[in-house]
Amino acid sequence: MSEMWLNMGPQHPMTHGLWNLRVKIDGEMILDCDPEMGYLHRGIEKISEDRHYNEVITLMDRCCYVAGLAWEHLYILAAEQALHVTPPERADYIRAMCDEFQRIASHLMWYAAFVQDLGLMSPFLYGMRDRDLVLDLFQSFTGARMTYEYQRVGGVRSDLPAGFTDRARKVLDWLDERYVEYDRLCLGSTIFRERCDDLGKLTARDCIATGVTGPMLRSAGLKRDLRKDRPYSIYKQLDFDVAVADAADVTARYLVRMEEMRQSSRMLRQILDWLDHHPGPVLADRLPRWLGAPYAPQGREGYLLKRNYPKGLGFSSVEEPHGEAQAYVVNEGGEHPYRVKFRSPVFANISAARHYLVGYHVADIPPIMGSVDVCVGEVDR
Amino acid sequence: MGGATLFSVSDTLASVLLNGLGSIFPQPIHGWLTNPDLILGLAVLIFGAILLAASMINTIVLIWWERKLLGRFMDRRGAMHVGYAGLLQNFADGLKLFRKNTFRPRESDSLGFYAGPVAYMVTSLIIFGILPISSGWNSGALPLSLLLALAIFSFAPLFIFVSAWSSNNKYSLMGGMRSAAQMIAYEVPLLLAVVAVVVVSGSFDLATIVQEQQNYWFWGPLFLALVVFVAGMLAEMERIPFDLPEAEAELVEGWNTEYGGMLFAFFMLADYLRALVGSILVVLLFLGGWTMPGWVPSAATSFPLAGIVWFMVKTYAVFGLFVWIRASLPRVRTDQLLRIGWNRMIPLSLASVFLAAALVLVRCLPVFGCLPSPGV
Amino acid sequence: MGHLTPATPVPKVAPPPAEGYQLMGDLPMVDQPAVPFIEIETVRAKEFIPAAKEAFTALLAEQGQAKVIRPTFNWAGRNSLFPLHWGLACCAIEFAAAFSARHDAERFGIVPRSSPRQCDLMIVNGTVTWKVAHKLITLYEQMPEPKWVIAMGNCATGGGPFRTAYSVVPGVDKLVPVDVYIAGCPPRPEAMIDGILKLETLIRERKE
Amino acid sequence: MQPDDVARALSTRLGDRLLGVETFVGTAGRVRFRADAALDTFHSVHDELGFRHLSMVGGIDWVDHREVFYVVWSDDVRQYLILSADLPADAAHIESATPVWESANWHERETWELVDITFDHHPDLRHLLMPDGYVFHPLLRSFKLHEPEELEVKQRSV
Repeated sequence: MSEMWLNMGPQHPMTHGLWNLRVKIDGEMILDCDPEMGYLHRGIEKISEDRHYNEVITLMDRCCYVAGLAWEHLYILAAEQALHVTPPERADYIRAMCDEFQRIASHLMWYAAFVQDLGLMSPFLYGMRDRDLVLDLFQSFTGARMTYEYQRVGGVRSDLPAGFTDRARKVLDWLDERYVEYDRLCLGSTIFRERCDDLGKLTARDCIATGVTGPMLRSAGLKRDLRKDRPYSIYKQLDFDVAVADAADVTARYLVRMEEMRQSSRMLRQILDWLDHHPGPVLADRLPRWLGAPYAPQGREGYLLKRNYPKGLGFSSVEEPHGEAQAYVVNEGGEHPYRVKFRSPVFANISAARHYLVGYHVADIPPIMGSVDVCVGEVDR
Repeated sequence: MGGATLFSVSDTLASVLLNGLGSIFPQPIHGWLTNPDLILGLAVLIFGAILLAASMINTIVLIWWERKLLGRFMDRRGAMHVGYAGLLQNFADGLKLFRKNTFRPRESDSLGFYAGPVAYMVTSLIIFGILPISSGWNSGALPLSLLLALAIFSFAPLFIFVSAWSSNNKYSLMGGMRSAAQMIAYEVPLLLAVVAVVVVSGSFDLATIVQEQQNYWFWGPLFLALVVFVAGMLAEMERIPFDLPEAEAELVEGWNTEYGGMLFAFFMLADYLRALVGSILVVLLFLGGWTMPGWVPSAATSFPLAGIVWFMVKTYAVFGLFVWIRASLPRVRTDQLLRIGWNRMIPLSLASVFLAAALVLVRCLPVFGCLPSPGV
Repeated sequence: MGHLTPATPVPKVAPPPAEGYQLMGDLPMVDQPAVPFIEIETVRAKEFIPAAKEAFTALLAEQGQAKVIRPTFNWAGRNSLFPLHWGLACCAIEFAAAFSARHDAERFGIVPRSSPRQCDLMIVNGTVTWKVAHKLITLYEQMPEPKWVIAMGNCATGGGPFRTAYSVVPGVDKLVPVDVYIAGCPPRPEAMIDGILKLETLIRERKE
Repeated sequence: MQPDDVARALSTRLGDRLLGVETFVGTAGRVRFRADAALDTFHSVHDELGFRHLSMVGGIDWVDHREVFYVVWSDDVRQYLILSADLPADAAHIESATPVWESANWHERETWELVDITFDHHPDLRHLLMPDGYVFHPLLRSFKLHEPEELEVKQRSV
């Protein structure tokens, strides 16, 4: 077989979304690759400009559909900075709890997809099964499985239901047992190690040059985690370790993600204990009135003149399950943000594809791209 | 059951039918109808029809068995709403595929595109004419039935490659290439493992091999050969961990990407036919065929059709093992697959041949008992 | 209207003979061009075959098809729907969750296949952009008949929250014919399975 | 690192092409530089200040002019820094950052197609999110969104 270009996507089992990986192959070897994005470009940044600040949250859930709450948190942090609003402490804790549960749910989804790429059939079902338990928790306080619309500028929509923390602890206990089982299914398998060791190498140097963040970066031995380095929200109060591996290959990324789930469990137990003992308001009481009621402006406040709004710039950065996500919100007065710009970690991780794909086999593409954990929604936005 | 084989049953049936039919006609027609050649032809047809029906129904039930078992391994239930416990699910699938539009991509090669799946299906079916299922279900004592079965079994890569090539799709082509490479690489250890069995039993005839296992089954003393044979069979059947040719993650559906409708159903059926053949061969060569160990009460071994029932139970159990492997192992890569094949499997299979030779010299093993003396 | 006027009596006159038609007795054999008998018979047979075929199909359509064939194949078709395995957006995650242990869509014989050639159901699970529109149509055309389309979620139904966006197709029914719409953003896995069961009801009532 | 430190470090190389360093909560500051000093700024931020990680490139359409901003991160001080430059609306172009940060590649492609800011000497400036041949730049303020029904009515009337 001579050299040829192979289109993997947009409809392809490997992609886990809607994108196209064009690879140039010689036999089974990859010579070059060119990811083609944009099949899911929904213009979220543009639509946000026509929306009320709290309405953008709806789009955030759909922006990264496996980590909706983390993206809500990201946007809320930037919007609060731009609007000069401070949330109550309990809301911050609840948001951090959402983040960590979302990290577990997202990593379970990643686990399911990743092992399926390797041809392991049953762990896919196990991952999805355990993810459903976390989604049940979300459902108990947001009412939705995936698109929550839970956080608000200035806090969260509602407090946790009674008995939530106990249920959450039960789920954590169950999950802690499952991690052992997952490891036995994957790391215990010789075929898994044979396939994943020394695969998809991306050294720390390349990671920094190409802007790769998140578990991929930490798997290269760089101990960088925004929760430690630039503690937003309440992460300063939590006791946890940053999961690091140094092999920079697919196995290392697997190890990092599994360890992150364990660390999330550890953090969650601390947060749940705090939540048990600190009841309080979850929404700031000194909110501008127009923030509370987008569709039913009460009195004249809803039609405030533009000059009466506070102006500001908001920038936030959050350690999302896939990596570092950033939001840049420009508030020029008015009920709508003037410009919203998001930085997706997967965007950078995919753009580095040439570094970790070239030189491997066609059969290696699914596990490597699986270890990148692609979520196309946030790449294309 | 003695010498009454399936073929002799068909023969009797045909002669009864034609004699009865001929008796109502006057002489010349009666003479034509009771012609032994005609009876033989009809017997072959009946025999073929029974074989076809039995193998098809078994295959479809096998697919059901796999789906249910896989569902249980995955913590779910599998098909359960069509028929009792989803037993009719695969019949529905088959009928639906029959109903689908048959078509071929414009740029593909029409001869190869249509001939490939048909030939694949036919060659997989033919093997059933050779395999003995019980002492009664036997097409007649072919002295080299084992070799013949394996020879027909190894036709498959050719037809897979033809159909993959002619469907003019890059994924199909890569799947076809992988399939050909893999099947050829695993033919050798497979045959060497069979040689071990042949050395011990002293025969290429499957029925004789089973007869030799009256005292003890070969899976114990020839365990190494069994492992090699099962691994090679997994590769030949293209099941996980060796299902690279249809590796869904990278090659969309492998070599049957461009096939839909009934041609796709042919591929599916032939795949499972081969899986059935593989399980049957494992049972015949290593698990004592239709014989039962001595501790089983005689009531369980002597009821009518006991041989067939025991045989099918064993076959489905072996296939259950394959499903278990599929549910719990990841897929290997092409180069690893070939490396395993040439570097590990061939030495192992050679070792198993030598072990078998040593066993023939010793003749008796403390736990397993003695081989029957030659000539019995 | 008390008395109906009697109908004007129609004179019973034999219809005029058709052009070129003669009574028995003097067959116009001589006037016709000399055609070999066999050729006439062939022509007659050629006329007969389609007529017989038509009558037979009509019979089949009335009896066999209505009572046996159509119900059988409809039963098979509705009980083994193979959806196309692809994920557009958020709904794809719920699509995958429908095959997980809790919901297990395979109970109903729903098995996703990756190749459109082997599918008979396209579940449009997410936002359709103009960039992917022609690929979606290609995939739809690659699926062999009979085939169905389910628009899963608000985005596929009418654009959802992104209907105003510059890059989004406001509803997949602008591109391919849709049989069942599932509401929700995203619909829960139960809703997706329910949508497929609705489609099965549609297939049951199919008349073709 | 404080905005003053950044200003001190950058002013030696940039001189008056550095327009100022503002305070920006949560970051080391917001550097405003003239567009013609782009490469120099990038080099000194990357080499001298040690901000080796480019996170994001974005553009804002301020109707009368356009702004391009870069978010960079340093592992040494563990802080973000925001670089921003104003470009004229009729000739919005700036030197590409790809020679300094490889990761700028896709971000700049995206900014070019959405906000219409051209990056000179970019190795591969083609469409990323929109299909090839798309002529609009959707994130400009002049590009208005419509309800699909409105669009249909409009097309019908035309």
